Amino acid sequence: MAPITVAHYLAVGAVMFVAGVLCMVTKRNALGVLMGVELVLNGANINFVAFGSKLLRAESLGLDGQFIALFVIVLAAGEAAVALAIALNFYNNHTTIDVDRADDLKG
Amino acid sequence: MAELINLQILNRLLGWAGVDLPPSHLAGAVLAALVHGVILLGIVAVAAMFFIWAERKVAGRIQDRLGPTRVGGRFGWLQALADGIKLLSKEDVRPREADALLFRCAPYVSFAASFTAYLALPFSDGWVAQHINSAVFFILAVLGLEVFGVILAGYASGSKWSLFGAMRESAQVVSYEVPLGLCVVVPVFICGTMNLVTIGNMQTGWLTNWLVFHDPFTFAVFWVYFTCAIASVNRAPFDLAEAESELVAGFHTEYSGMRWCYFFMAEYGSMLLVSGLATILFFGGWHGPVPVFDMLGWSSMGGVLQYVAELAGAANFLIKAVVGVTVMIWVRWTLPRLRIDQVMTTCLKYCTPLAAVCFLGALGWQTGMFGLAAGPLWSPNQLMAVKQRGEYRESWVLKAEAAAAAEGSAAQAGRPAASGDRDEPDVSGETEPARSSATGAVGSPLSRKGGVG
Amino acid sequence: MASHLGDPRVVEFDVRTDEMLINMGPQHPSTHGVLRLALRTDGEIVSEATPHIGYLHRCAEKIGENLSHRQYIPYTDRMDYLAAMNMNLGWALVVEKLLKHEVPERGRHLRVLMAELNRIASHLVAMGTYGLDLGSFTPFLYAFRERERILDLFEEVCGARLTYSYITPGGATGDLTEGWLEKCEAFLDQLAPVIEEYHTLLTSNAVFIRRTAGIGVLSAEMAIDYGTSGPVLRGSGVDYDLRRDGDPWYTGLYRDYKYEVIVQKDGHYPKDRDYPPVPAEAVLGDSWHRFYVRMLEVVQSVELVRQAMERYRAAKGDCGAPLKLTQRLPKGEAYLETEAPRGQMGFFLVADGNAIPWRVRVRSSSFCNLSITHEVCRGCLIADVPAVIGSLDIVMGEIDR
Amino acid sequence: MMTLAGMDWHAIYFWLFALLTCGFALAVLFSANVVRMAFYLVLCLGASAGLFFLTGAEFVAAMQLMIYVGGTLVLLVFGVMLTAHSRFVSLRTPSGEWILALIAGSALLALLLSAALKVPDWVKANPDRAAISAADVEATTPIGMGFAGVRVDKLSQTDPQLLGGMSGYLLPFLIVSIHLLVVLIGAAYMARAKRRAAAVDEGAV
Repeated sequence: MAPITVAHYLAVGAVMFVAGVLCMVTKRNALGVLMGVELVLNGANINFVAFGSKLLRAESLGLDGQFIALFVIVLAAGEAAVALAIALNFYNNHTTIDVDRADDLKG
Repeated sequence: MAELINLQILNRLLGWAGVDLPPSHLAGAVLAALVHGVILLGIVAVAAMFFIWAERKVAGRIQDRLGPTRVGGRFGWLQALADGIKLLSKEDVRPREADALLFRCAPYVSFAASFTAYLALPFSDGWVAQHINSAVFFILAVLGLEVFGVILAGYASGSKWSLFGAMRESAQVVSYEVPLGLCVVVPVFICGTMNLVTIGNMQTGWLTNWLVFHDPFTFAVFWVYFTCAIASVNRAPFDLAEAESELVAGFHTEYSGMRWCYFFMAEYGSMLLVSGLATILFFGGWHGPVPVFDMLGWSSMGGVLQYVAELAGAANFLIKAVVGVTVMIWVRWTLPRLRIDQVMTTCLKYCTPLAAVCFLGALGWQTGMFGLAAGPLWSPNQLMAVKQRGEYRESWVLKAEAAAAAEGSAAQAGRPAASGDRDEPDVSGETEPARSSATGAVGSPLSRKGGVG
Repeated sequence: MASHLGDPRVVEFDVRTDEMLINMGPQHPSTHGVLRLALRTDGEIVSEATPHIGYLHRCAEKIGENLSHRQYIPYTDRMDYLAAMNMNLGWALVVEKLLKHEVPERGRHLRVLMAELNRIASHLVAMGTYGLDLGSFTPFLYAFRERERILDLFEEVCGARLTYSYITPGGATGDLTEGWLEKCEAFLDQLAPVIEEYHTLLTSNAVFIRRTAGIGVLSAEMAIDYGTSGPVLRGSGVDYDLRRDGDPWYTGLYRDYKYEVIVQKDGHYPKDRDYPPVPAEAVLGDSWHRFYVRMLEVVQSVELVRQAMERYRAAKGDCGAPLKLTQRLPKGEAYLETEAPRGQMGFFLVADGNAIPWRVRVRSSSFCNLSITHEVCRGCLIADVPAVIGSLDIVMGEIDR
Repeated sequence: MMTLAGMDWHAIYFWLFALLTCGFALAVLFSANVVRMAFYLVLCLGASAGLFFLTGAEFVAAMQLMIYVGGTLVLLVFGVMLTAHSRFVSLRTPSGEWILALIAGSALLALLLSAALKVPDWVKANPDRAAISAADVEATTPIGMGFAGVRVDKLSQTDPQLLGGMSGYLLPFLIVSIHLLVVLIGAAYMARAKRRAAAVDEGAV
């Protein structure tokens, strides 16, 4: 088996990222879109952590990778709370969470 | 410290049995891993069975009756096994309204989470399946995943009562993680590590070394921890998710047979887990009230005697954890259930502020009330110095320590960490004081004990 | 104030949730039998609770019109099966009232003895199941432990443990057995300290108080308007007890007994000094007060039983023989309400001159007590619904008849 | 974990967790039922926490499980429950959109993968990985110190110029804390019960 390199992790991150982007694009459920955002953030996180790993690269990013990943996780929590609030308010006003129905401002 | 299953010992045993393996043969490692896994699974399963029996016996005694008396002899030892067989033979019912996949998966999610957390729980000095540097948070994190099984079960059952159970559970567990996390941070920063083996080993010695006696705040925070732990494993009086008098059976209303049993295995597994965590964080872990084996010198002797000492430590640990579980059982059969809003009030208005105050108080105790006193305030604890528990320290601490010892800069070790900002130009040039100030802040007992020198 | 969360008509939440219709019962653990409550909830907050009854309807009243007055006794047993003696007594008294038949003095004290003993048993079950409704299992078994001893006593005099058919029109099916009074005395001596334990476990328990105080508040006016009775009425502060205020035919039973009606006057219950004080959170008429009234009534009944035993010993003669099955009832009608453990239990009897009544109607206490559900449950949480229903202490056998 | 008994355990575990992560990420994408999506997302993020463990970022992994899976996703599922109009709600996406999205997505994936594999430094395995002991990658305490403003992991940096730039993360940490506080207050404001002005005088029963 080939040794695992940073590129392997980046590939996993890329798959997650793309799955997340497609999720955001295709889902009509606001919460589905939100889940897509989480996937994207996590895909990016995998990259950060992989670049920061001493095990994978001799001259790694060091702990900064982990720091950034932690900030992403914490901010994602806040982001989810806010997004959920938006989704719930949207639900209150439209009694649906279909984002395609959010077209009130369309001329 | 030693491993529960030493690879070399295992190979020697295999050699006696006529199987010849080179020391680093894959089969040996796999075998050792298997033995570990089976032992751990056995502990969880046997613990669940034992606690089901104990729950019935204790409840019986509390309620002025006998509890099980017939299955398996005088004390009904095998009652739990009989229950298990009965549950195995029951029909696995699934409501038509249910989401089949999630309904089937949910019990496994719960049980897997509860079981996975045992990976990081040491049972004795070094007897842990996986050394994890941040074991404390790993356990809390994985324990928090158990809620997912409950939520999925509640939602997938297709019953309104189950849904209510799931809603309550999610609200409750998310809230109680906050004070629980605050509570475990107190022993963590007193010890300066999140490694449970190190935290346990630091409390070597008499029972005055247990962290619960470290100062009044740690004593108080233990009770907050215990309350929150009961809430986070969903035991009465916080068993809102299954409140049988309100929600029929809450999230597991629609479950039967083995799937139902998995929820209970998970519940009893997590009970033992949080009690075990409390044991390590507050009650000396595997160190008894009297350090018999340390006096005899067995615990550092190596060979069979050390193994015996560690075995006794494991027994010690399990006894303390079982006492914790027994208290939970006792509480369950004594108190009425709180209402959901009262559960949240308890968390947000009492537990969280209390935990925060205790955190600040313990911090103040360590820093001499934020600099008012000369050093850390008096504590009965004589925690083992950093040097002796070096095996589990990060290597940079050891290096820093060695360097500091060499330069004899112990005088600066007690300097508060906040002032050691790396951006200050006058500090950036000199590395040593900054290092020692860092170690002083991390391993605060180090500085109190007269430090590194 | 319906609850601390206020009325749903007044409170509005930003997060709009769908209204949910939930059936609580008839197979729900804490609806005390086969009651079905249709709850309309907004999240956990109940906006409407409608009781649906009739699952235990057995045509008990119609059956009474096809049986002789004495044959009807076993059917009264099955109305309030937790207080069968009181049911027997109610029916026996109304038949006797129509017949103008007085039981001998000894029989009168025997009836008080049995009725009050059964009241203790019934209130013990109410207490235990209330603990169960609030998630505390242990008091339930304690209560049943004491109740067992009362059932043992009943078994000794009549052979049955639940449906006694003991008190009959004309007297009772038999006199007390040898040594029964001593056993009863021993039981009462043992009960008194145990009640202290119950107060520790429930009445003064902080969690219990938080679950019951201020929940399901029933004002005195509303209690009277809805025709509630018994501990539910007295828990709202209305000083009304049929043993004192009822029909003379019934109050005559208690004419020389000393007791105080358990109701809060000037912020105090009679003899509440010996028991936990009323907590600050409790509002008159809430679940806590209903529970407390019941607990104090147990003590009151213990005293009444002691008095009854004393008078029974002193009284001469027999305790009255049951009327003959074929004893014709005079043409006319009679209505009599008695103070059963759950409130006023009325029997209405119309006779056309035969031994078989022409019309039998029953006025059930639990039925009226249950009717306040939709008023007091509005705006409370789902968890409060069992807490309120439990404090009403309903028996479905009596409601559905 | 790394080289136990000559096996490349890292590779084995990597492939295990990588397959789980990718598989469940795609399951999230292709599932129509929002609760199942949440369930797959939990498994996906849990498996990626496994990947974090493999890279030696234990603290990040624990936090991933604790905050992300245990907190954020529970919140998400809570939102799903609150907004599920009918049970097991699913909103279908038109297949035209699907095709378009898939084409664009595979183009993006190809771009990202080629970028990841092009850099020679990234496809080269660390030659002295065997020499790195577990104690060297354990970083919980340095992370804690880093948040407090002290970069103990960069002490080996001898160049004072560079060392001056190795500031801690105290300021971002504080900003994030305040940010979370604001979010908390906002959430409390959202969920708070409001009284209708008109109905107040009626009073409750």
